[in-house]
Amino acid sequence: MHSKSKPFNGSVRRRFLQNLLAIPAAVMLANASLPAYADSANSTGLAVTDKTVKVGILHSVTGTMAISETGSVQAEKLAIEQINAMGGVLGRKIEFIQEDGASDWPTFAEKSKKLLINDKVAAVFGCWTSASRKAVLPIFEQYNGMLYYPTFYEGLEQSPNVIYTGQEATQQILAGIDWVVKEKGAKSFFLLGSDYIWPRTSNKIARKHIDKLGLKVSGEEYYPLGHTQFNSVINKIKLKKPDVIFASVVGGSNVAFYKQLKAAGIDMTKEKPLVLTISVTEDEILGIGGENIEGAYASMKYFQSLTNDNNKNFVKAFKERWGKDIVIGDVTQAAYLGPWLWKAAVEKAGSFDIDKVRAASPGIELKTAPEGYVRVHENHHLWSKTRIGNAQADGQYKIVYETKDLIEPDPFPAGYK
Amino acid sequence: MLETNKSIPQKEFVLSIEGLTVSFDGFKAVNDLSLYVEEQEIRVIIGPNGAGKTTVLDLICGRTKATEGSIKFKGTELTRLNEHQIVHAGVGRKFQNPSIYEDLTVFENLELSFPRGRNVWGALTFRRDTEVVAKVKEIADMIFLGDKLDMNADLLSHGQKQWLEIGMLLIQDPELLMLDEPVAGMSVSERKQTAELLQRITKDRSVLVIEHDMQFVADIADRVTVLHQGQVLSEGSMERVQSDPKVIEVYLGH
Amino acid sequence: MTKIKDFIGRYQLSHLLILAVILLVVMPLAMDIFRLNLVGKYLTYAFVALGLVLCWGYGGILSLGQGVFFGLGGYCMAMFLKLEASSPEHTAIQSTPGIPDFMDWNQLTALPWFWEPFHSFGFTLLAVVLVPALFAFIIGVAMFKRRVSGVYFAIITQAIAAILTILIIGQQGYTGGVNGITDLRTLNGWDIRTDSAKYILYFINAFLLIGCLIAARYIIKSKLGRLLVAMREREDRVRFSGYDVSSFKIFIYCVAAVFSAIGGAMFTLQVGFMSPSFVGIVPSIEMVIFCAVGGRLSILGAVYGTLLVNWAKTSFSESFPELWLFAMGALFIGVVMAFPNGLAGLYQTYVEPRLQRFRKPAPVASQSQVVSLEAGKTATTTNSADKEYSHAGNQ
Amino acid sequence: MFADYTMTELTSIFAMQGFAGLILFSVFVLMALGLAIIFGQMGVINMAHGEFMILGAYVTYLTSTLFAEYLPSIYGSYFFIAMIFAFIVTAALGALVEWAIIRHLYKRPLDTLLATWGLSLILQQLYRSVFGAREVGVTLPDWLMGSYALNDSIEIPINGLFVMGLTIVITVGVALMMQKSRLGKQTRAVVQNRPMAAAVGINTEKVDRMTFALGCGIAGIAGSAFTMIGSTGPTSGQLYIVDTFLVVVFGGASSLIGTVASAFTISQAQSTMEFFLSGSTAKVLTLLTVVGILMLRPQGLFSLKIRR
Repeated sequence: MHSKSKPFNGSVRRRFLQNLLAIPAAVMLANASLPAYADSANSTGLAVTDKTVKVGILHSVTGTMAISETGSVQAEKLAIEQINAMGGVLGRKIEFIQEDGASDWPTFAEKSKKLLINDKVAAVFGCWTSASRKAVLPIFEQYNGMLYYPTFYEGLEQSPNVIYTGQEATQQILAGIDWVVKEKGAKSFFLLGSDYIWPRTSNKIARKHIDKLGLKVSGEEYYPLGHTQFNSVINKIKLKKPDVIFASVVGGSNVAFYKQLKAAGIDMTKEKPLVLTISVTEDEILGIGGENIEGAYASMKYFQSLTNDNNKNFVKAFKERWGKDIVIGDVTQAAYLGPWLWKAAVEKAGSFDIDKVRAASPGIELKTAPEGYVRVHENHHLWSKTRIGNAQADGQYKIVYETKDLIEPDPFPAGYK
Repeated sequence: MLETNKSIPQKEFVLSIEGLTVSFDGFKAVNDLSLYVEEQEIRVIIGPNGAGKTTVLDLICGRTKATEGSIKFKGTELTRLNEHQIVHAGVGRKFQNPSIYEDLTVFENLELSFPRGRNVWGALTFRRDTEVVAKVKEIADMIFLGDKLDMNADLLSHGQKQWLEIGMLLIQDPELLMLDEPVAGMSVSERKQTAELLQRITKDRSVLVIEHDMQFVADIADRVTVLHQGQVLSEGSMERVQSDPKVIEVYLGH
Repeated sequence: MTKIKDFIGRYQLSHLLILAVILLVVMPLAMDIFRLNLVGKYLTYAFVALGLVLCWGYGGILSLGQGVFFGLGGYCMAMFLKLEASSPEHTAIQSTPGIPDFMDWNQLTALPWFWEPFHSFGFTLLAVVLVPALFAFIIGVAMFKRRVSGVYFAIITQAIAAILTILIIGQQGYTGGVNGITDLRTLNGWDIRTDSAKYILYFINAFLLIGCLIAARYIIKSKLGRLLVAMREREDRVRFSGYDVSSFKIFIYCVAAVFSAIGGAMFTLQVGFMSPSFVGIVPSIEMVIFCAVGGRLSILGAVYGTLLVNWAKTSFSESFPELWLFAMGALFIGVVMAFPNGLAGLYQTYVEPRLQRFRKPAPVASQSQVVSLEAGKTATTTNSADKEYSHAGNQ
Repeated sequence: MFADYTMTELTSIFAMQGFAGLILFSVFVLMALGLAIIFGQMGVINMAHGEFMILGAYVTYLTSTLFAEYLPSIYGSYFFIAMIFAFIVTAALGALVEWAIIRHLYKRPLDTLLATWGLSLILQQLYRSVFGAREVGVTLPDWLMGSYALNDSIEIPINGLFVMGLTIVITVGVALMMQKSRLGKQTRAVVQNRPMAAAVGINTEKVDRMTFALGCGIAGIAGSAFTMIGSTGPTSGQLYIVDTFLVVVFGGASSLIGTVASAFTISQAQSTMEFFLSGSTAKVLTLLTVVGILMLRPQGLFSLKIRR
């Protein structure tokens, strides 16, 4: 059924028809013909043979989210290829089955069910938006799957069936705000975001922290997803004269916002006001244009310009695999961690069994992570450093600050429990 | 004009239009028009193109809302009612171009016009009982379509479509029947049949007709009203109107 | 029984029976629970497509906002299930136990008033039907009494869908925001996530769909159905035959809304969550496409069309994940251009004449009626097209 | 809420806010103009309008890359050439689409909606296959991205001025064309009475094709201009479609003046409300108002009251 992993030959059309006709039958056959292994490496009937292990990749390659999720797919494929080149996991080569979530949450749920029930994959690397994760979460919990979720997100969640390889909101936000307060003397903040759960939760965390520091929030605004006209809010910002614009605008709105901000005469390099974003990675700058966001600061755990050896190798491999002009953002790197963290957990457990992998996960370290070093916390999030990058005209961030220690993930910060 | 009004016997008017005006973006299509129709009268409205004939019918049946003036039908003010309420009050209207349901059969066309089950619930629970069938057959015979009940209406000839539409009005038994050019596009024999039909069906109702065919007008009209530029130019019997110098001027000058 | 036979002529009954057998016997036997659950999900869209056959195919009212009603029905059901899943024991770790988790995240400390009634299952079932019906009624009265129609109505419903989406996403403390209402588990203590529950829900769904089909059939066969056809042709004539045209449009629009809402509620039950992505414009247009593929004048076509498109979508996206949009786009264009009457039209043109030869001649009365109705169908499209065209020219 | 600010500050804010409203107005007019021609004159509901706009944006992107590579010396002026290219390419695609799809559907306007929706899916995937799923960054000449400081506190974005100027030029151009040119007269003739137009020797098929192509071409120019203020990605076109249709319908479909007036009303309402309320609320209220007014005046702001 998954002929796409093989190259097409001349009879694509016939093959396709056969595929279509074969679906119901193949489903039943697939169930029946699964290898009935019951050794210790696979005691629960996952799609593991002596030579291979199947995993799923579940992202949107069509629809509005394809813009963001493409990088994650590329990173996960690269990691899988590298692991296979090193001999695979427990001696098995990884085969991946890619499904398209089509930027539609029910489709994510449907495809995750397919991956878990029909394909019996040993792990799934996927999802990007919180909504897609929320849609698949009950399915992963019900059918006991393992999801490696790459995006920085709002927290307020901790599932035994998910490893969160991106940062939760407090990791990302608190360090960033502390830094602008300490280094730039910021006293007032304007919070601006797209209208959905991540910016709203992030801004709540930010507001609480700003209040705690005794500083002022001079405005908080949300615009619908996909909004393209920001002149009014830019005028409001000009009126309120905040020291910092704390921006969590996402998607196509990002491009509109920064272009219009620049056109309105706000030169971000003058830092009056200073723009601190938690949503613009190098991927987004590609669409915005480096010259339009030059001078803004971003607070996240990874930038492509990191100079450690791990990252140099990673960037080199990534460009060799996907083209020299490609850029790598925070989420792409986090997605790259997924297969590696899974491999480490499987090898520690000595088994592909989900329960054993889960039990083995906390404490797993990755010393080869491009971002430096990460460790899995008891709560399934990663200990990681947070960095502040200053956007350059060439579309890269110059790293101006890095937290000294790894920051502990705290998905349920006080007041949100 | 005064003279005409005086000549009207003191009978009760079925329809009395007073001071009726409608303007489309400043253009007064009907201007301060007054018109009275008696019971069982066949009144024909004639006039050159653009005189406002069709607009008057539109105003009576509620298709166009009047800017000013009143239209009273048996004491009911029509300008405040919706189209279907006007129909319920007893006014029927035939359009210039035959307006029938071409997808449906002749039977169904007539059945849909049968005045029962006119609200949502009624339409859902409507049954084709013997009363309906009998009435449909009766009307169909009257409009010369008794043998075409199962034919799809789009297969009828132009004249037959005109009859069908008249039949759809008759089945509702309106007290005022308004016909916009009922014989347009008909053959000579069809015209004759139509004239007979009209004579027959007007026994117990009033009829308001717009027509261009003067011979036909002469055949059927009790009285004739001539409209010009949205106003009544002349009114009276056919002979009288034909000899009115104002009318002659308008028609010749046109 | 005889009564049902009256309005479903024997001829149509056989088609409905075939569909019932496919849904209730063939599908459950041929598929594992995963695929069957998938079919169940698709069938919930068929409710919407069926509603569209009535209001678009017959009533001539193209709504590009049917997702609104699907969503409203789904949300009503989801609210009940979410409250059940948010019992104080399950939500003990929250700062306010007993309210849904997303409310807690948004620092709500009490259940909003409009959530309270959804503790009752009876109220929920009523709300699933009545809330969308009321909403449709309000839109219908506002639009049809003012004689908004055609393209204008389509665009306005689109705007309404956009408004509701923004509202739901923006009021996340009350609605769950963009994530929707997720993680639904039990219905009156019955775990809806188990395989057996999915089987039962599938059958409930299929029975409800067949029920809606019968209801739709009844409406079409009644005088109201003929009036709808007549209205599409000659709205003025219907009006001047003494009918309040707007009340019929409002009625059929409400029926379509209720069908959609039932589909939405069944979706929530079978899939386990509801999200604002259904309320938006894209799914609403997709559902119009399902209806068009099936044949906009065929209620059974709506079901087959929905199944076909979704099955194609799933297959395409599994076989060629990055190319399925090409195929879908081509399908839409192809159906509209080459088969404006959809699958039903194809069936009537090519399959039926052949079947007819093997069929015993049916009783004369019912057959003539069928024939005339079908002739009517084809005529309907061409004639109404002419009329719409002249309309467009006048605008 | 204004107590904290001085009069000068307030004055300049209101000036800038007024200007923001004007920019939004220009954006709406540019979006809607092409659609107003296609929908208003031909009755075709082109759901792929947004995708035509994005095609214009992609053409601009390609042109900028070409100039950066081969003609860096005159890079500053590439934008004008890009707009011309954008017009030509989208108009050509428009003519092709008209020939392949639209002309078969003139008698079924609601069906054009479905077919063009299919077309929009195909175009989106085409962009994704050719340009990749990520957004592309269109580099703009420096002179377009600055702002002009009127005084200390009032700054006017130059790209805003540019969009406004472009809007005026195109609107006037289209109006003149519809009133004076042969194509314009023929288009109006065909709209009013197709058989008669054909009878007097107008090639109605050609007129249809040219009109559709013109509408698409204007969408292309709009898309090209929008690279200054918005994103260019495979699905960016969908961001515009609801607003665009509302502007056209609200204006009363057939009249260009109506389109301009409705763009003005909606943009001013939205930008004023955005300033006093939050962005999402403003959007909801604007849409609600438009829907409400459309209920009262189903034929839009500008439509003649005529005998039906």
